[in-house]
Amino acid sequence: MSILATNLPGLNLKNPIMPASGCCGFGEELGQLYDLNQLGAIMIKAATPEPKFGNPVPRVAETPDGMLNAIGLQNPGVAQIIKTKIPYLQQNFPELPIIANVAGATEADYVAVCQQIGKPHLVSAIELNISCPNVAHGGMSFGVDPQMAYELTKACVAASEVPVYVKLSPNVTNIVTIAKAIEKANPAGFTMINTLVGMRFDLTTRQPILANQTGGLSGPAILPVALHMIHQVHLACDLPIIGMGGIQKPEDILEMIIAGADAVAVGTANLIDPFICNKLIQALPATMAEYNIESIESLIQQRDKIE
Amino acid sequence: MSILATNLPGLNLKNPIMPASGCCGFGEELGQLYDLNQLGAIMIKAATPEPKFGNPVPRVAETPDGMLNAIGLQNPGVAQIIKTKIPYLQQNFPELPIIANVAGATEADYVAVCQQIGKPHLVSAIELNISCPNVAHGGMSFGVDPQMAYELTKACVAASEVPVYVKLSPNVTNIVTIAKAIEKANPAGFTMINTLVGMRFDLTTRQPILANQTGGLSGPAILPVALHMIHQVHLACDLPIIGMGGIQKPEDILEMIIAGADAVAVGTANLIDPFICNKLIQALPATMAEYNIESIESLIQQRDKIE
Amino acid sequence: MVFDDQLTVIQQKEIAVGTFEMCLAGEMAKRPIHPGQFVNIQIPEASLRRPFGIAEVNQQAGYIKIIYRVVGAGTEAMAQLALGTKLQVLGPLGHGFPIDQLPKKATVLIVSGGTGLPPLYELTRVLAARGHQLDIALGFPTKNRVFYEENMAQFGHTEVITDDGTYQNKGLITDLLDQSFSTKSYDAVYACGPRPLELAVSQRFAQHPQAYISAEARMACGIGICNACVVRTPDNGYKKVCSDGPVFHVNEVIL
Amino acid sequence: MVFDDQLTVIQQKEIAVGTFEMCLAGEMAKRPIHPGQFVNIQIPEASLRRPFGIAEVNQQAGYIKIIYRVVGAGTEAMAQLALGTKLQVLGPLGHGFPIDQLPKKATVLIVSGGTGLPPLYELTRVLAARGHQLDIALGFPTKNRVFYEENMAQFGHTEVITDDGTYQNKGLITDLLDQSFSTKSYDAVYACGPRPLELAVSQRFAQHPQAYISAEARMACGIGICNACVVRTPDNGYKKVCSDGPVFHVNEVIL
Ligand SMILES: Cc1cc2nc3c(=O)[nH]c(=O)nc-3n(C[C@H](O)[C@H](O)[C@H](O)COP(=O)(O)OP(=O)(O)OC[C@H]3O[C@@H](n4cnc5c(N)ncnc54)[C@H](O)[C@@H]3O)c2cc1C
Ligand SMILES: Cc1cc2nc3c(=O)[nH]c(=O)nc-3n(C[C@H](O)[C@H](O)[C@H](O)COP(=O)(O)OP(=O)(O)OC[C@H]3O[C@@H](n4cnc5c(N)ncnc54)[C@H](O)[C@@H]3O)c2cc1C
Ligand SMILES: Cc1cc2nc3c(=O)[nH]c(=O)nc-3n(C[C@H](O)[C@H](O)[C@H](O)COP(=O)(O)O)c2cc1C
Ligand SMILES: Cc1cc2nc3c(=O)[nH]c(=O)nc-3n(C[C@H](O)[C@H](O)[C@H](O)COP(=O)(O)O)c2cc1C
Ligand code: FES
Ligand code: FES
Repeated sequence: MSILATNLPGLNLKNPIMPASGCCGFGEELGQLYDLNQLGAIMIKAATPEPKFGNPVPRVAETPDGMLNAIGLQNPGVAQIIKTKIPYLQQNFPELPIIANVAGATEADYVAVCQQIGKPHLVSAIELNISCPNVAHGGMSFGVDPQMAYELTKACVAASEVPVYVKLSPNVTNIVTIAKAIEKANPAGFTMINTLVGMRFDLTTRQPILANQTGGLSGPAILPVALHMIHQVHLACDLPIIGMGGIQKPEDILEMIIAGADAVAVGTANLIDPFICNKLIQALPATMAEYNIESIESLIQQRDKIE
Repeated sequence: MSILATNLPGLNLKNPIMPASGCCGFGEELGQLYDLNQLGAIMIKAATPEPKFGNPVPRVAETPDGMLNAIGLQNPGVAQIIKTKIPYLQQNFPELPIIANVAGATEADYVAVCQQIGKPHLVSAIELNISCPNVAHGGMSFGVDPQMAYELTKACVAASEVPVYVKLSPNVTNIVTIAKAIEKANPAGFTMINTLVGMRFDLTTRQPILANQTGGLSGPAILPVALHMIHQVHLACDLPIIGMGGIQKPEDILEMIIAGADAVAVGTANLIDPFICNKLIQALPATMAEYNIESIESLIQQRDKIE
Repeated sequence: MVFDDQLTVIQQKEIAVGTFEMCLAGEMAKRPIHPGQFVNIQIPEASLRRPFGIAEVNQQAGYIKIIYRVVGAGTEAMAQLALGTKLQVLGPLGHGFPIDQLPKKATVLIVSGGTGLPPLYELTRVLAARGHQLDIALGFPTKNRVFYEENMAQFGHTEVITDDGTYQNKGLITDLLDQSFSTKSYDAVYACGPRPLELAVSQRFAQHPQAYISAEARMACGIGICNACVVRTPDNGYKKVCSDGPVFHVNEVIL
Repeated sequence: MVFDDQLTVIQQKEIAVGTFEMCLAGEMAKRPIHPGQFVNIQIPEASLRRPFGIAEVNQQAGYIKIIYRVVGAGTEAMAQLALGTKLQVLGPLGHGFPIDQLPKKATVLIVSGGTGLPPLYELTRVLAARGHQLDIALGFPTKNRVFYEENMAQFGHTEVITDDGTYQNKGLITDLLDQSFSTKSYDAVYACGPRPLELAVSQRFAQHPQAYISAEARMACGIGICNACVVRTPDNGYKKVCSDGPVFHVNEVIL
């Protein structure tokens, strides 16, 4: 057993590290840079029922130790993803577990995508993106209302043949209320956090920098918020968590696992250093040794025993 | 008329810059470093009915481009503040408008403090801190519930003889809902944002770094979140806003005014450079010139005309 | 292939008001680089990288050159970097200017506006070395912003226009094209500059089979994974400036 | 008065495994500095400043010295700083060790543990210059972490103990005090080191009117405005380590 291995429903991962949705496309570009078989898994870009162009540009802005994005779920549509994107990954990186990020404007959208892509021969798991702040309809509106989140999750769990993870929004007064509501719909786990809503203005034009006005804040800036929310949900719910939000160093990964995560995803850091996931996987064992951590699994067990 | 002047209820400020509550004590230390008469105003540390020791240490932790604090409203109590702290400021800095930050565990606490300190011969305005994330009772619990926030504000407005500003918490699903509820209680304006809740863990002990476990995230990291929320409240409500959250450069001040603020407060930056407010006041005119901004008032007027 | 090389700042020079030339030594100089490709540079204190056209590749001396104008916090920080500073530089990125299809001794028009010049300088060097005949139109806002006129002039007939007429001709780059470059017919046209320039060139050469512009866009990754930098295509599709471009045929994208 | 001086790194030297001596040149060296005061240093990349005791003031050569151990991200970054780097240094901060009240030729005991040594070195220099008689007890974890033994020894009778006995005596600092420094009675005791050491010294000299420790606390501002660094006092009040301390009489605060 590898000291890096970690197990979640549907995801027996050789290490806890995966690129986060929207920060690795469909693996085609990163696949040119390093062997994606090395990754714990990959969370591909959001899939919607139809192709989606997304928001007008500018879509990104810089912030202190972070960035705003308002991509708007641009993707070629679930059919195309199934037809070309997933086969590319399966053929080139047969050992790589794929997690499909599912989005939509209505419950029917989500269910339709889950029905099509939520098949064991296609993906290992589904990540329900009910927390995207950058679309006018759907997205985050599902993720901030306990009842809607519960119903959507229930419908998607029923529609999918693979484990369903629900991606939580940090833009809520009480994330535990939402998580507990969702837990009743029997998903496999949570992924968290999606981006915080933020904004920047251009001093010359005196207008928002992003064409969409607002965007999602990601990167190191949000790490302490992510750690807090992961910890809260970990204490309140029994489901495993794939943690994300601001990871850039091996230490961040261990800190997030201590907070309550069972695996982690790396988002923004890929946009700054496309080799980052590979580097983190290489560097993690030495950092674990520094802090007397024998294995990821032992760290998780010891954490759970204390509480 | 100075190009830096800005006017809010009870606050005719010679410039828009003031140190934020909790980041300047009661002015005694900063008053040794520069002439506080130069400041737009000062927001003194929270006042509670009785002296308060606050939380155990460690009370601060570092985060990427930010910090967590869990001071826990340590203060000598309202009576002592009225007896020694305010007289110190009034005697040494007669031109300095004082804004008293008011906190408590119950509505009665808030009202009692407002009755005592909310007098024109003592302070220019009150800032109701219904958004402190670092106390077990009161604080943020008032600021995340529209009805409680409304009632508390109403009681405090009635109890005070000076304008009352309400300090909003960013830890909510919809800040507009809260702001609109509070607006009905006729406060003079809003101050925003208080800190986001966050957490850090020590890899060696595998425990939270802060003795209080969670803390409030402040500093540049939260700037885009502050800008967004200020913009939302500015568009939805008619009250003036004292903006804060992550300011460290003159550009940040102008950006926050463009977003919707009528004056700004500087928090964490004082802890890193105690001369910062003074420096910002000196530097602001040149930065304004760079962006063809004639005066703070014209920037505010032009902003409000566009919308 | 894309590499993330650690390069060393070995030269920093202000070549016009607010415009700097920076030479970066290291492995990148030995990579196969096509004119028009760019690099994405990690700058201390900035959270996102900054994209810059590769202005010159000097394989022998082992450096690449970029030319940048100070316009914001990132470029301001760059201008402060001491010699010897090490920077992470991702590249070479994107597709460059198509040039292999040119006939022998082709006549080529280069149209540059302001800091659109850097990638065109490398292009010009390479085209000249291949024996093509170059006409070069350079636009700048004003006299003290003019740079690289002589560098370009060594490779072909070069004329300059400034918006305010403080140096050589006065007017827009389109005026210069009307004036001095409208009689010849060119085998290819390559342009880079601010959006108005690129729009004008796109309209003027809309029918030209070999007219190319290098587009600009706010980027994050620079390698095609984030979809920050998309432009619309006439068929209602889209292209990513970073990985499908930055060079496009003038009809390929809607600027 | 507190100043925020820009100082230049003019020396960096590893004086024991992971322990560095750094000299910082500039105005601060000419400020009136009392032994036991500290500075709060802004380190590139770190958002909060880092506090360090002033280990030596060299007014003539125009530098102050700090001695620091690499324990985390901030001190790691410090150890990488090149000579010539400019740092914002806030100081002098806090109150130093009370020494003006000492009788002539006082006998003084100095108790140091690990990186508690730096402020005690400056204290020792000043006390010796004033003609006081010093006994010095130095504790370190292990041999390769020992530093400044000779520097201290020039000013008084100095003994070292290591936790593992790899250098000189073996045991805790209290063992060393029992062994070598328990017969004399001292006019004053000054201690700085990890919490266990300071606790032990506080208990041992609880009745001593002139026994002082320099406390450590997580700080933000370093000047008394944020209340990050409080310690409880026996009367249920509190003191701020940064502005009321860092030096306290052993009975003044509850460690
Ligand atoms: C493919 C490509 C090649 C380029 N080549 C050159 C070159 O050779 N020389 C040169 O001077 N400039 C070039 N630019 C523009 C250059 O990238 C920007 O001027 C620079 O990023 C501004 O950074 P800043 O921090 O100073 O500005 P800020 O405004 O502080 O930057 C904030 C953010 O906006 C982005 N941004 C700001 N302006 C631009 C812009 N015009 N284009 C794209 N992103 C922008 C920054 O990258 C950053 O993410 C190129 C841009 C692209 C896309
Ligand atoms: C008044 C005073 C004087 C000091 N003098 C010295 C000295 O002369 N030599 C020396 O080596 N060390 C000294 N220290 C301790 C030194 O400040 C810390 O070792 C240093 O801040 C660690 O920074 P880091 O980024 O490497 O550690 P990190 O753990 O990465 O720092 C994270 C945060 O915790 C704080 N922190 C971590 N450890 C400590 C600590 N032990 N004490 C206070 N804050 C801490 C940091 O300041 C920072 O805010 C002193 C501390 C104080 C309060
Ligand atoms: C450019 C960009 C695009 C993103 N697209 C998606 C997406 O399509 N679906 C999704 O669930 N999350 C998306 N996210 C959110 C990330 O997956 C992640 O939750 C968030 O960025 C926090 O992690 P980080 O700080 O490591 O980036 C996107 C983030 C960025 C920066
Ligand atoms: C150490 C510290 C103490 C604070 N204490 C208070 C307080 O007593 N009352 C209050 O309303 N806000 C308090 N705040 C919040 C600040 O006033 C401010 O709203 C917040 O820090 C965001 O601004 P900044 O990013 O500029 O720091 C405190 C913040 C810090 C960092
Ligand atoms: S910048 Fe990321 S896709 Fe082009
Ligand atoms: S560190 Fe701020 S009060 Fe002591």
